[in-house]
Amino acid sequence: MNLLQARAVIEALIFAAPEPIGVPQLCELTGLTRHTVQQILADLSEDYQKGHRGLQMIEVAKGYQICTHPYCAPYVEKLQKNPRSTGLSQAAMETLAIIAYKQPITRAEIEVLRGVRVDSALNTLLEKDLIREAGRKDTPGRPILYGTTRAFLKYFGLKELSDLPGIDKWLQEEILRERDSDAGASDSVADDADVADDADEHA
Amino acid sequence: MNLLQARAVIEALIFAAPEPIGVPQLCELTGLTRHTVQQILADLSEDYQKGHRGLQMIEVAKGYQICTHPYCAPYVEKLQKNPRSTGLSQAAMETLAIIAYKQPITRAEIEVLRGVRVDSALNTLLEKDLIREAGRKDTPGRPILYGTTRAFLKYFGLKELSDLPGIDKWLQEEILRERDSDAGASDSVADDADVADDADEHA
Amino acid sequence: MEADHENNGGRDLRTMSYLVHLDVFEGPFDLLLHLIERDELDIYDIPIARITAEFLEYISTMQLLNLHVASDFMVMAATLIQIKARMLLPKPVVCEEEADSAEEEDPRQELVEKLVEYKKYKELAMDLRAREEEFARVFVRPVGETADRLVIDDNPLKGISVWDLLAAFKNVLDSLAPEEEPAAVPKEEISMRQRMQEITASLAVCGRIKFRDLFGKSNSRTALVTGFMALLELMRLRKVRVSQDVTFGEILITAAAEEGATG
Repeated sequence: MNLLQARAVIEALIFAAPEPIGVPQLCELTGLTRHTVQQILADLSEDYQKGHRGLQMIEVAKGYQICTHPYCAPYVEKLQKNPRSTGLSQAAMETLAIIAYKQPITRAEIEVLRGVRVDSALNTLLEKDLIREAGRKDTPGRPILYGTTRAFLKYFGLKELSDLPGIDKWLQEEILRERDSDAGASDSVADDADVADDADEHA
Repeated sequence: MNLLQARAVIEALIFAAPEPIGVPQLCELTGLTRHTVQQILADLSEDYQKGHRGLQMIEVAKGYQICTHPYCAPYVEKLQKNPRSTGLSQAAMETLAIIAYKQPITRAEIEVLRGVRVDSALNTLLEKDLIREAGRKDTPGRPILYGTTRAFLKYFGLKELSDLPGIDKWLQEEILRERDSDAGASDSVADDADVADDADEHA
Repeated sequence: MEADHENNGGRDLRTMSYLVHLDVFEGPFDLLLHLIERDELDIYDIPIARITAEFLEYISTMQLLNLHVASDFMVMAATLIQIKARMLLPKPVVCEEEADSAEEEDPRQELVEKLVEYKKYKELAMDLRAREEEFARVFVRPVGETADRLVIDDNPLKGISVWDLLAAFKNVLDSLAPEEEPAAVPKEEISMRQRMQEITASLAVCGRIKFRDLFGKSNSRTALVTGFMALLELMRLRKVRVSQDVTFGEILITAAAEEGATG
């Protein structure tokens, strides 16, 4: 790897790293010496400063990072308000909706509802910090339970989960109605009693 | 805003946008004319190509995007926590090829072409958001029609559907023929247009 | 199989060469194309007797190995035999002007057309594969993690409201009961408790129930919701176990016996 190639690789690494990336990690990834890496970084930084670039390479606490220039901010900010770009696919959205309303819930239970596998949707949501693992279910295999995160609430501007609109009310009513009609009508078989008892106990 | 500033702003916007960003949206955000934006884009692309950069600006899914250069892949790959899986299975790829070139198409039509059932391949592709339901066919049973998504274009680094490999040869004729005979027959025509995004909407 | 291996070397070579390909064939068309290309045959003039024999040999090899032969292969085998039979029939004598139409009646024609068409898409799939590999080597900026104020605040839910979330959830529920007609269907009075009882009762009789059957009868959303909640409750109480052996396979509900953690 010659110097020009090394420069390109380091630029690509800084760009693609999810976090600011430090000199030791760059050395490790490229196999270059600390000295060489530092030289390249200085060179790259200068390059970004020269010429009217919309991007800059900055050094923050943990390492180097590429970001937009402050004077572009008024335009970049407009991107946020543009509803055209949403990060979630329909598959991820439906999976998130199920988790939001049914949490805590296992992957298998979500798949039952959606009728397809949801591995990649779950990964996406975990990566975006919208859902988290919320313990294990007390069933054979002890599958992972999923629930929503604080970030999820923040994004929707919700104080707590019970602020989620509609469905809980809709479901609650529906269930209450069922329970009511059940209370009058049920004088069912004796050996089924414990099933219902257990259910009430945990309700 | 002079031309150099405009160039910087456009670079920042492409960098900051979570999705490939198209000319109409860039015009809207910057207030520049289509002509100016296109000139700047050509200029920027060239700049990225010149000099040994680790980054490139590519056109994909009717938009522009900054990404790493393929030759940096061996190093950048080391950064990825969950490396891209091995790609699509042969069954899924064949099914996807048929949908890409024949869309909109029903499951039954795909099965005739492949000679096998394609349920699980379709599920995989839907799950990966590479295909979507694109209306219903106006035949008995009103079967679901499938088409490709924007994510499909991004996955294969395609500008638009007409950018599909091999399309220029014998397929174009075929598709034109099908479209002609199809016009008005299916209610997916409107849907079809947004497969490749509504890029021209703001022209 | 092992005895075969020792006694029947010649035949076994054939078997082995098929074995290598067992996983590769995507269906009967794929197998036929393989046979045609391997033997460098003309796809427009397939020696049907030879191809039929090889195709049948492949199927019997699979059966010999106790592998499941998909019905698609059996259908193709029948088609090939039928074409072969028609090829053997003496051609009716035709006068000159009918020659053209007679030519179109080559029994192989339909099959050849299908094979040629399939071959096109198989090749296109290879083109797509090449692009897939190329773009697997290109990385974009990881979205949602750069914390700098200057960089866009990557709210992954940008443009999505809680109502969209609700709509998505309703969408899931609706897809479970697409035929529902609220005005026409009389309200079902089934409680979650009743549904739990029903499920445990059927399990006592049948041992296991298919998930699909559990919901197949329900046609109101309420019934579906109640049924699903009943199932969840039974799972939570460890009264039942739900399993799926194959991806997209049948989901089975069984009574939860005391067994090891085989979930």
